[in-house]
Amino acid sequence: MGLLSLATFFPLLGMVLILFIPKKNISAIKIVALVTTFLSLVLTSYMWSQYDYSLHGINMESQFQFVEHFSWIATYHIEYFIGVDGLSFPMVWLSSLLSFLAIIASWNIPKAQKGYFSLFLLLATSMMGVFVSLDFFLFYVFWEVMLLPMYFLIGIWGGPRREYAAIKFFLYTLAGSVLMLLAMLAFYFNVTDPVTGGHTFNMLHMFDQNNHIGLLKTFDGRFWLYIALFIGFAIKVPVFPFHTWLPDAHVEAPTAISVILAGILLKMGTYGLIRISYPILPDIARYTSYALAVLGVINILYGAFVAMAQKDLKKLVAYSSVSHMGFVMLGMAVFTEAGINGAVFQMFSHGIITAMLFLLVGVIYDRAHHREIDGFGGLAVSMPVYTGIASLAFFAALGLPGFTGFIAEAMVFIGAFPVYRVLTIIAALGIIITAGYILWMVQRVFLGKLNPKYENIGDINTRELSMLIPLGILTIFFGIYPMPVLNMMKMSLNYLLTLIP
Amino acid sequence: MSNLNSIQYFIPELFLTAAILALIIVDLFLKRKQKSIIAYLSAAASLVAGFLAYQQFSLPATSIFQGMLVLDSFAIFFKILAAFSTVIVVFISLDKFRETAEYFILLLIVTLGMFIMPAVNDILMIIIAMEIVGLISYVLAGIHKTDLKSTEAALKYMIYGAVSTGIMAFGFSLIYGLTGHTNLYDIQMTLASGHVNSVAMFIAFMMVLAGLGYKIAMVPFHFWVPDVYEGAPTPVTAFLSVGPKAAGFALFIRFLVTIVAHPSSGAADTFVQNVDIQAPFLIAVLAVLTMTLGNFSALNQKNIKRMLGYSAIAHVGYMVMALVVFNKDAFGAIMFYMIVYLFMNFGAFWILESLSSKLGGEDIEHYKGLGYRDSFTAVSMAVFMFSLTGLPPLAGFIGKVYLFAAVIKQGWLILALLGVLNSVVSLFYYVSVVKAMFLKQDDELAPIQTSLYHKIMVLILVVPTLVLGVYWSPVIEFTTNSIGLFFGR
Amino acid sequence: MEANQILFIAIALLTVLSAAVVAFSNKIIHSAFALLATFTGFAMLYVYLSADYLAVTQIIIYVGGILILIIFGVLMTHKIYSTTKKTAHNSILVSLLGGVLAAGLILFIISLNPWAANIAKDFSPTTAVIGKEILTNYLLPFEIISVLLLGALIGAIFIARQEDKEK
Amino acid sequence: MIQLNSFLIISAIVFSLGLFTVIYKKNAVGILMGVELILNSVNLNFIAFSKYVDVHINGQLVAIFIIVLAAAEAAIALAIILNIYRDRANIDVTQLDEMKH
Amino acid sequence: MIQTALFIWLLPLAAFTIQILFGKRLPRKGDWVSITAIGISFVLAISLLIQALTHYDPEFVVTASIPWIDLGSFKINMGIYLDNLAIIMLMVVTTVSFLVHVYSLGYMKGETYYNRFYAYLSLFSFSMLGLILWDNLFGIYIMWELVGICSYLLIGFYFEKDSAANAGKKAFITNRVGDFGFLIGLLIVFTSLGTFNLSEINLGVSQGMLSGGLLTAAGILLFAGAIGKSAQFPLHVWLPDAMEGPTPVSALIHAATMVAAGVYLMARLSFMLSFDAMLVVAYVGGFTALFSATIAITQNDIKRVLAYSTISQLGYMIMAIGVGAYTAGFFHLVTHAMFKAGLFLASGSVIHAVHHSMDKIGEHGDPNDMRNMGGFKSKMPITYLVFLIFSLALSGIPFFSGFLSKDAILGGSLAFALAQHNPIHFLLPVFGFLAAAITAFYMFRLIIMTFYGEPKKPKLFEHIHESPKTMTIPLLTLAFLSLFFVYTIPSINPTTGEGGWFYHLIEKPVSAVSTQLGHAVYQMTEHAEHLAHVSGLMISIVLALAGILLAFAFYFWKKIDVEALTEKIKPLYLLSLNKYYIDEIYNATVIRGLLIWNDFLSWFDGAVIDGLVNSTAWIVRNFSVLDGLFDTYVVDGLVNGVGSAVSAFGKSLRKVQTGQIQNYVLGAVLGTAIIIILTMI
Repeated sequence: MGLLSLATFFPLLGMVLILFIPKKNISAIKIVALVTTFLSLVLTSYMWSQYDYSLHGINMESQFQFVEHFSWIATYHIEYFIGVDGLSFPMVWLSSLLSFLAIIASWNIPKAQKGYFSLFLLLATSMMGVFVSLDFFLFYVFWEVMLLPMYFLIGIWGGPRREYAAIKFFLYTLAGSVLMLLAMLAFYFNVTDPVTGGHTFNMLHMFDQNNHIGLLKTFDGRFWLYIALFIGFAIKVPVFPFHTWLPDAHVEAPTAISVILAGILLKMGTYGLIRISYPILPDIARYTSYALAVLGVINILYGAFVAMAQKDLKKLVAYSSVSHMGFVMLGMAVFTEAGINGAVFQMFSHGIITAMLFLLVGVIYDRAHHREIDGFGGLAVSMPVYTGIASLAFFAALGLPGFTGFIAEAMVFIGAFPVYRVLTIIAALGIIITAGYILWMVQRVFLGKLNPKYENIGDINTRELSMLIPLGILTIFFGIYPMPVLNMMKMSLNYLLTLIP
Repeated sequence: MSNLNSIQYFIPELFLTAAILALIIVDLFLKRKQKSIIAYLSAAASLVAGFLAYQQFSLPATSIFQGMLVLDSFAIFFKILAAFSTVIVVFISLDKFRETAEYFILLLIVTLGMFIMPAVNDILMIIIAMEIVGLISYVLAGIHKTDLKSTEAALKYMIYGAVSTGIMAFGFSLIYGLTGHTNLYDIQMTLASGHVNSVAMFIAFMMVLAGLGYKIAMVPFHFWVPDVYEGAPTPVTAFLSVGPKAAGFALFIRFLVTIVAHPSSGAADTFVQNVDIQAPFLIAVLAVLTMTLGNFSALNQKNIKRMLGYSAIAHVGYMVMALVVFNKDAFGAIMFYMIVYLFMNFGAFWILESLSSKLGGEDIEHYKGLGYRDSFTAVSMAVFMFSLTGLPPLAGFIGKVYLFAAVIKQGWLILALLGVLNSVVSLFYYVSVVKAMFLKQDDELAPIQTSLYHKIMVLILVVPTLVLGVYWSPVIEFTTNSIGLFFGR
Repeated sequence: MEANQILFIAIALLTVLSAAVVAFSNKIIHSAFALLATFTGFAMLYVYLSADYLAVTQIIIYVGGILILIIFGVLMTHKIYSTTKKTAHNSILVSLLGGVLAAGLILFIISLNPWAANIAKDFSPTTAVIGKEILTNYLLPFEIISVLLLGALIGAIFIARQEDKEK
Repeated sequence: MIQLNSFLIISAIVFSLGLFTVIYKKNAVGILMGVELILNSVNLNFIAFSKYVDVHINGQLVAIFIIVLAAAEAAIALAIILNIYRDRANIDVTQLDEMKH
Repeated sequence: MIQTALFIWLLPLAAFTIQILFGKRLPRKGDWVSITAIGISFVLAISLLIQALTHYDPEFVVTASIPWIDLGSFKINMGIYLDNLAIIMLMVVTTVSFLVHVYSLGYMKGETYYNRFYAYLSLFSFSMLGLILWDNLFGIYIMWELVGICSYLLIGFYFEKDSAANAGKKAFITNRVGDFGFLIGLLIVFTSLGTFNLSEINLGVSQGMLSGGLLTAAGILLFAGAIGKSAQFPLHVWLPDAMEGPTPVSALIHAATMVAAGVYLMARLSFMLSFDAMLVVAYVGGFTALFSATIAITQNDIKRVLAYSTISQLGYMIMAIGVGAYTAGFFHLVTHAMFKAGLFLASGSVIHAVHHSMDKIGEHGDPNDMRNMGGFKSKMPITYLVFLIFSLALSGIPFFSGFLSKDAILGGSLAFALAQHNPIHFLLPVFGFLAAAITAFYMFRLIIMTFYGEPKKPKLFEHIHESPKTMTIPLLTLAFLSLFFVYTIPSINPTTGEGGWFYHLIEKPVSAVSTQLGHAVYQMTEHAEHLAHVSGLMISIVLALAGILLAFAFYFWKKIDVEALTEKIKPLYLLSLNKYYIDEIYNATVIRGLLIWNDFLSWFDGAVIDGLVNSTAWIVRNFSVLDGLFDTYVVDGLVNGVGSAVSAFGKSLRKVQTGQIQNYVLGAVLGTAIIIILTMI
């Protein structure tokens, strides 16, 4: 078993271990969860240190790193084929990091800890799996496996409307992913393996236009398959009309799960589009790019506007995710180096920032037991450290220079402007509105007269700091010097652009 | 092949018949307390029969008993499946029918019917085989003589079955009239020669479909399903939803690929229709109707058994969907799905059966908070539910993948689309059970103690559901081989 | 018109009309007796079809067996005095809808006259042939149906049996 | 010479009447009679075809078996009906609605 | 030199880092860290200036850069661009910043978040210096945003006050509106030229790779950033509110440095402004100068008067850039930085005194309100003295620095107007001169109300004391820097700075805009400048003196009854007092509209979008009912509906129920029949 498999399946191992620990032994359960996710993080970090920046990945197996390639179901040409490149590795690393932090964030889960942690570890494995899979079938399996633990994690440990939120999340994403299933099967039957001549689930073979036959030779076939895939991914992103599961799921989910949802799950949609839709159907990607850009702009503005109207802090953050994912969509719709790198960097950066935001909301919720923005006020007096970190995170979300979000957004703008001028200008309005809702929220929560109810509210504690500070450092570090990540991405993404007509 | 020579190919059935007779005799000597011996013996008998059938797997395909039956691996596959489902049903029923020896004997007779059904090669044999399964099933459905629901189910089943069989028989008589043969191959030859009126053939085909459709619970012949499934004792329902249905599918497939279509050349993957009727499109429409109706009707059910009844219709829809393409992939997919469906469906029914007395009923309501009362069972139930929905990494998903793959391969994308959308709908009701078990915590209810027997049974059913979702190569190879010989005759 | 044909028409009328009585009669016992006429009519039609053995079997099994069974059924499920009582029916028009549709479709097929061949065979006694066939070509159905009968026997007895007191 | 169609028409009519009966009668035994009519019409078809269409007499043999099946079916059906009657003192199928929707 | 510049730039960052992490635990809450850092920067800046003076080369430029983002074809290099402009700007910023740091020692003493204050100051210094030094627009934009956030943090320093929190937010968001334009401008530049580097942009523009309407658009959009940051009309609304921040902050950020960043930016970019863009710049600046001056007349809050005055003066500078009086504009930036910072600090001194006095007598009032003051001259002599010097400088009275620069601008605008063939452009000098007069008037109104006359509240007056040395020394330093000869050395001509070192070091850059018009603007203005100089000089002195006299007439000698006059022109008065209701208009339109729009969208999201999806779910869910209805009404309905036509209607209604086996049979039969019939058709 290679490093990558180890990193991916470590959490699953932890889950199996936990299943054998008696229900009462909560601390042992937690420690197993912590250790396995930590080991996974250590492994991915080690892999980063070993990462070869000169390989571009995307559509050549030799260009991927940490590849493991075995036959799984030989009769159906399903393979256990994993590997990383510049597109996936940042996400892999991010998911291992956030899994670890989320375990810390879930330390005080009130009930059914055994179930919680085992489901969480399953979730962690499936997330990593999605990002490392290079076999479409494997990808799909991981993609769907994610739904089950997510459903329970929201549904059992969530807020008051958890059942509704959980089933909504489940149904939406399932509806999307079954379309993907169809598209996947259609690809399978319309792609030949150049070596064996049979059909294949190997993504890399699908990327090679020479291997396409039948349906994939026709424009209509390609177009509708692209749409099916797109809807599958779009629901996850979530793209504008499909986004309504997100606020509900985020608001009802426990803190750690919101972190994972916003930090990793949303990225899977755009990741899938770039990883799968673009290389398989580059012409259609180009053909529909304007629509994607328009949707991106709608996401940006719509998310921001609706965020401004929210009264619930977590909902505000949730809608801000809608808005921020719009930048990813805009960036990837333009096929310029700056645009697509910006988009993927925004995925990475939003993963860090939004994780911070949800953790912060969680911190305050743990203390005040509500999230009404207007119910707070003047918290800067009673919780100075918390306020400091929160301002950092919120400024990062607002796209302030010095933080990763700024670089990503700027790159998206720079990339998009030459292609879609008017759209970019409209999208840039988003920066004003974002500043508006974030500052307004900051003012209502932290500034002004201290609400006497919260005079003696405790400031942030060490455990909470320990999960926020690494993220804060990351967002500042990569905000000042993004090249370690960008170097990785640019090889792959610039290469990807050459595949798009 | 002459009758005498055929006997060597008929050993499993002969064994079963002998076992039935032996059990009837043994039953006479048993005291009431000892009646459960019959159960074990019947399980053993069907197990042995299944094993004997498996022994025949490598035999070349032959037609036996003067063309009344054929012996090919396709038939053997379904025989094994039938034997296996009987074994499981015996264990599911063990508690409830401990003292009712007749039940197990009847079960074995149905098993015999199910052994014959996939192998038939003559109109008469079709009718007889279906009647064996049918008639005895009526009795099984009504075996709770004092239960109003059970007897009502039996009567409804009986009336519906009798009429359907009657219509089917009439359809067969027309086919006989159209071709002058009762042997399926002869019919095929005549049809393929192309002198048969397609309109008349189509109407006859539809009449036959009434009987076959009733057996597999396809719209619009599904009406009996919810009532009978709800009314019949749970083990019987479980049995009806798997065993006879699988045999029905085998029969349906054989009917389609001999009477409606024939292999285009030798052992080819593709089939040419014998008569110019719009069978694929018709089947597609019926499949969509079947799954949609099944799913949508299941949505608001409060009784899990009835819900599973409706959902069984939906699953038939998925399987019928694959039939539109008339090829190896489709039949392989259906066979694979049958295996998967056997595990997950029996699993769900077993939990339903073994917990109904402890929980006080079979409504979703009763399952509230089960996850906190008996987490092992609840998790297993969740696994079955999700597998039935078709989520990876569970067996149901793989099953569906094959079904959808079969139709997508031939370009029936819209059909597949409707299929997958249906499985999204199905999530809603399957998950409602899960929701009740896990999302509704009720601290007042005490934990449930379940027997070791219960746990082992669950384990036996849940492990394949999980494992087949991750590694299914041997099974798919088995099914593919089974088809290979079917066409290689 | 030959006498043969006239007789045939008479038999056909008997069969159809008695079947109609079975269907439309308000009293279940009338239906039962009309059924007797129908069965007999069928037996006579079989004679016209040179199926002598079948005609006899029809009389013996249907009239002698099944019909008796049905009449038993009628009697056992109705108190004696109420056998003549009118039985309730479903809506006749709707029921007719089903019947007429079926009739229409089948008559449509018949009107197409698509049958394989038209080789009216001469009469020859069939009993020996049937006997031979049953023990050769039809041996398997013959054996299988015996199992079926056995099963039906067990089942019917099990269902119809009065439950033991202790249960 | 009597035509094949004459038999077929009789059979068709009886079949339809049988179907009608099944739907029309509320009495379970009445429904059973309808089923018998259907089976008889099937038999007539088989036998007619066996005379006019088939070189063998396969139709007649099928008919024999169908008669046997009909007998078995009648036996079981009556057993079930009897059982229902015992439970409810009534064999009106329209009143069997313990389960619906 | 690059290294020196880097040190100047990065020292405050180091101070900030130390302060924010450990500030609380350091002795004296770490104020010395920040002061030391900025002090060293200040000294280094002096050394740079000395080097510049010794070189005495107007063309002096050094640059150095390193790659920052490199994506193949998309590259951004970050580096330092050091020329005379930057060196002088560094000097200004470090000077004011250092003095404000020192001043705050006294002013901010005892504040709860003392360390945080210094941390923010350091961060601000860092960002501002970066803005000056960076060699590319992207870097400037980054720092632009950072100074914005510092401004936000410092305005909202007293965050417990709602007004302060509001003001901070308002400042940031208003600035963001300008930044939006800035960003688009940046994008246009980058799209056309593929670079953010200033010299490369210059090269690109002169090669005509960016020209015509797009160039104008780029110029105007970049100017939009300046409009926001330099508080030009219509985005000026944030600056007066920004006075909620501590007074040293107002002096540093909202008078001397950050607000001047817009001017600095325009100066930096003047090479790429097309003629149309310059016209826009000039008019916005000119209008703002007059417009806000008229508001300043009626304000009673001492800091607000200064704030509007700042806006007005910034308008001047912007106008100067617009009319091509580049050097004059930048000159005014420098002089204005000194005396306006001085004015704020001096007013801070007054406020400080009033505040303490109020504390003593236990009164809770607005320490900024001039109506409570009067006669402070005797109590606070130093403050009074410096205040007077600053005011004279601001009013443009000879022998003070303001005169030199303001006069140059007025002359420049006049020259511009003279050079143009369109008489309408005389509006610009008219704006300028009127504003100059009004400036003198309101400044002396302020002085009179504060320092002359009888104390309005004697009790309060009793406790007024001169401020501590940490505050007065910076004031005196700034006062010194407001004297004319500081800028004219080696010449000592009090009427013009043209002979001085400043004019020598700063030369108008050659426009890179290649159109005929672009060059023409410069040349003609240059030519007209001499012509306009003398007349401009005379008019401005006269007007300034007139303004001062009028102020004395109104408020000191009371020759004219202010109240009566006010009554007479009430509408005008109110208009001015309420700042032309601009805030109210924004509130009523933009903000309210936005909030309503948001609420609408939020509702839309919940009700329509979600509803749409949910309603499909509803339909799906109810399809089962539909399915039931199908059973009930279609299947059974066929059964009973037809039947009811014949038999009794009521009876059949009861039959409307499923669970009827015969309906099932019929359903199957009908189903089959329908399929057959449909297929055959």
